[in-house]
Amino acid sequence: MISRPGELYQITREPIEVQGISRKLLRAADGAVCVFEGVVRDHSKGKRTLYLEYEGYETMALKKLEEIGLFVRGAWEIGTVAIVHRLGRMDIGETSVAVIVTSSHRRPAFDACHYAIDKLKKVVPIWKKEFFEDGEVWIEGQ
Amino acid sequence: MISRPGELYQITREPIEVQGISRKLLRAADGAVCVFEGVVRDHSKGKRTLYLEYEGYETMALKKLEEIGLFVRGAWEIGTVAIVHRLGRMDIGETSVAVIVTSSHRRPAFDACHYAIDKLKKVVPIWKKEFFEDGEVWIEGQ
Amino acid sequence: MKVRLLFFASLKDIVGSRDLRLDLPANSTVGDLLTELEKSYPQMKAYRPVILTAVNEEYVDKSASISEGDEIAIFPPVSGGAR
Amino acid sequence: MKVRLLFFASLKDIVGSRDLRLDLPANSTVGDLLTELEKSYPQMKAYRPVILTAVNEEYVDKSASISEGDEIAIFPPVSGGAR
Repeated sequence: MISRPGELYQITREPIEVQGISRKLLRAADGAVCVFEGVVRDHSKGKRTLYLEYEGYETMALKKLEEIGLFVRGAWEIGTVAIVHRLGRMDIGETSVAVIVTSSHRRPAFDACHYAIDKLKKVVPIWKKEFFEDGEVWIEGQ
Repeated sequence: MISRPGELYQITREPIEVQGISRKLLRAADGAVCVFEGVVRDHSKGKRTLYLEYEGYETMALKKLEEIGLFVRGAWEIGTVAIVHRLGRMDIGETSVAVIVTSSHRRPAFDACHYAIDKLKKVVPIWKKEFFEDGEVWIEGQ
Repeated sequence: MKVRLLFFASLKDIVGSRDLRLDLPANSTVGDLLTELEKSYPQMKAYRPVILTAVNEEYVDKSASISEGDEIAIFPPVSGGAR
Repeated sequence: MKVRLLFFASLKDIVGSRDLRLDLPANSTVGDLLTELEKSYPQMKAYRPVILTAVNEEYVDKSASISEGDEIAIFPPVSGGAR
């Protein structure tokens, strides 16, 4: 975990407490909070998913979360940012990833949050294995 | 309050429980949740805000929230939407408005959420009064 | 014809009331109503260029005609939501 | 020169291990390493066009040179985050 005033980056095996994180980050000058949560859904490519497992190259993943956070802090006028990815087994409806951005005004919060999750999906070394009734498969990006 | 499967529109005088709403809305097919919260901040145009009061034309405001929700459901491929605005006195850091969108994929969740808060700010008949140390003033849009 | 008027935010402060009943000449428009109100509340004139009006909870422009029993809301630009 | 190899996801399954120690000729590149590995694990060849490589936790391309003691991670395109 990397935690500084206004920043939190974490790879965790525990459930992600989004509301708790956003309240801890929020500064009195912030008027906007944009949150993105990635949630385990019940199907993938037409097949019924039972549950997922995420594994990661943990030390590098944490570095990449920090890089993304530092980039969005430089690129947009935001107040604070948190990026947390959970690893291990997760059931349908559980949150695997959360990006939380607070700022004075709403547009940069949306833009930074959206950029961060798009970038995370491309560069953070974490992989998802989907478990179906008849087997399991690594979901690998393109 | 207007509550149907996949939709919630509400004008309330109680604190907004964002996490509770998003978990109630979330469908098993949803993989993305985008949340926007508008929060009372401590300053406005260089002056220190002590607290705010929101008043609304409540029946029309609720209708407008529903209109916005129905529009975004038609315009983007989203799963569910909730739009909740709180009225009355709020302190710094409290949430005055929340927009929650769930969907299978992340882009439409961001786009619908962002559109909804922008539109809300233009058409929903709610007004904010800011209380400073030396007086109070209605904040009126442009 | 009898109508109900609702005022919000600074317009409510000017009128000193949130809720007024008024008797208007038949075929009045929203613009006619505003002109009439400005006679009683001259401070309203400054709001004319930005004022918003709704009849029965739908936005209308100043040329909209008013019917018996309508609820007419008069208010400044809205400021809900967030920055 | 001695290096440490890390494999993830399907690459880990192919190699049968997450963590290998290897002795490489001096001046090897990441591409040389992959070619060497493909001899032992022919299934890796199918991944060559999409495989990602990192040296000491930074992405590198196949022409990057390797130094004594490097930690080299080999993995398929990432799939964290959300849809």
